[in-house]
Amino acid sequence: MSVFITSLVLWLLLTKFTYSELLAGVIVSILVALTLRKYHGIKYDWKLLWRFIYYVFAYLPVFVVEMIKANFDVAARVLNPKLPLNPGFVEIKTDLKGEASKLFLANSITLTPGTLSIDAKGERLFIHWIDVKSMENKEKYISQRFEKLLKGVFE
Amino acid sequence: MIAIFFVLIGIGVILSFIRVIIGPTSSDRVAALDTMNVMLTGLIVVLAYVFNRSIYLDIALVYALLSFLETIVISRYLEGRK
Amino acid sequence: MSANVIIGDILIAIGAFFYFLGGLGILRMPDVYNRLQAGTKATTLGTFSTVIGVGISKPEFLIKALIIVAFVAMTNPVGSSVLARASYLSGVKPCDCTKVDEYKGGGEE
Amino acid sequence: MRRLYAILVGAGLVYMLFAFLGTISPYGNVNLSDRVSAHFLAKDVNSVDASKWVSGDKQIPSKMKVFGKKGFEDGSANVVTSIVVNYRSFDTLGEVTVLFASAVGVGLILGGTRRMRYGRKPNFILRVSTGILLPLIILFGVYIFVHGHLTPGGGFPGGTVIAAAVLLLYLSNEEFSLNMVVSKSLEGSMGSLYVIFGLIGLAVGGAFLFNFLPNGVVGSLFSAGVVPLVYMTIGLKVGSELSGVVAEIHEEREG
Repeated sequence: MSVFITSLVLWLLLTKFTYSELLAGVIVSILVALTLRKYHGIKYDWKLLWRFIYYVFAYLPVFVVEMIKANFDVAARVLNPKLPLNPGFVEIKTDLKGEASKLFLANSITLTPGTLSIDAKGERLFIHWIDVKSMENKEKYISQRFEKLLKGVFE
Repeated sequence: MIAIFFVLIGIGVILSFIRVIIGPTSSDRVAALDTMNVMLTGLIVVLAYVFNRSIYLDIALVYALLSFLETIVISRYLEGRK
Repeated sequence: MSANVIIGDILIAIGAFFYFLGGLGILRMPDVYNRLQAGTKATTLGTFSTVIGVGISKPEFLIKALIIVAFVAMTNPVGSSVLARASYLSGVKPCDCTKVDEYKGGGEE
Repeated sequence: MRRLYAILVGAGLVYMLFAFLGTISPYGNVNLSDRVSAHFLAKDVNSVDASKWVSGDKQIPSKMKVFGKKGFEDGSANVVTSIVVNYRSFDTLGEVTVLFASAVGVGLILGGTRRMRYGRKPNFILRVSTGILLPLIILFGVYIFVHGHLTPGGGFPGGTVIAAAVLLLYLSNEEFSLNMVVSKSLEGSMGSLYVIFGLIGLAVGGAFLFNFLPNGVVGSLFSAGVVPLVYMTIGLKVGSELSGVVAEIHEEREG
């Protein structure tokens, strides 16, 4: 059902709106949803609209600001002739339970300053950190900004 | 004005292509190739803007999809080797 | 030349600059993981900026431009993290400046 | 039943060959301006002002606004598509046959019964993101071949995108294996449906894949007569065929 809604919305975004397009979109979306009923990862529930609003207005601005900061960080490192690096592989714990929220957390970590998520096993995330500041309170530097917001969105 | 974009993107593509050629391990080459593919996707979108053809955007989408698939396939091959 | 075209051109110029930085980072960094860091971040923001700039300059491209941005934002971090894990597991050594390594042996207890 | 069907299709093809050979004029005597008209060449997916097109000594009238016109020669907004499906349909039939032969060859050499495993478990990040991306990729493939007469693309690229989605599923899921019965029967039925469309065109208009449906308004979805139907069959056939090839590569024999 949720696959059907997503497919229909994507179809209408890809094409210009006419009634024949709407008809073809409904047919194709039903077929896709029936074919993939075992192998999809999209699930909606009744709080969809609220989640979407929360995602757009609370999560996206923080994410975009962090990404721009990350790029100026990369620019400063790359353009510096001495290449200041202090990398290391660290392991952090996360409180998030759902699969989609952990995926978004990993993607956000990859796109924010100096960190690249490598693997996830259970509650543990493995991260390559370009500038290891301290071994205590790693979560404070890496993931705490997003965890609260993503908990609001997905759980 | 448009020429500046093409010069900058072209220098980026050439730099990452140098890494594709000299990269010491195959992981280096795949990483540089992935970066280069994303750059070429952006280049196709800019070409769509310059030539004023909306159909090039579909081509950019297919290119992004195929470059993602290429990275995944080579990564699975590399990590399966012990 | 109207206002949205100027804004779009500035955004495309910023994106092209970040593409250049991504290529430079790929070339200069010492090992695979640092190269992936530079390449992924710079090209993702470059794609955001370029494609949204094109969408602002030509409003009829905006919807497909947003689809491309969403697709790149989903796939690019996934691809680079899968590649980083693969190169770690296949035995590529990190560079000598690496301080700590808590991921020995693929994270298994 | 199956033999009867094969005999019917074969007889139709033989009849078509003889009927077609009689209508070919000798080499060098074909009047090309009857076949590929200036109107046909001037169709452009962007609906530009086509006043600059010259074919032979005939200048096309300017202000050719093709979009929105009814009952135009072929009705498809994409020149390549109408050439490939309407004017050169034997070529497409040959391409489909070549692909079928190669798929049969891969199945003979590599087919097996057991799902091959990779050395390592798939990554968590890859598995979850594939679950989210998969419906969108398959929908995009279907979009490419349904809109083959309006935008670039058509049956072969759309089918390839669908096969790419199946490959992604194979790489990220250790348990998944394609249902070969569904794949093979879809492939066979779509392939013969393509030939049947061609034979209906032969019966109605006297040429293989003659356009026997109304043309409609240029630029809308239900237009261009038989072209979207043919591209849907070709797209589903190529998609299931290449998915079958991917599945057979991922299988191994016992022992």
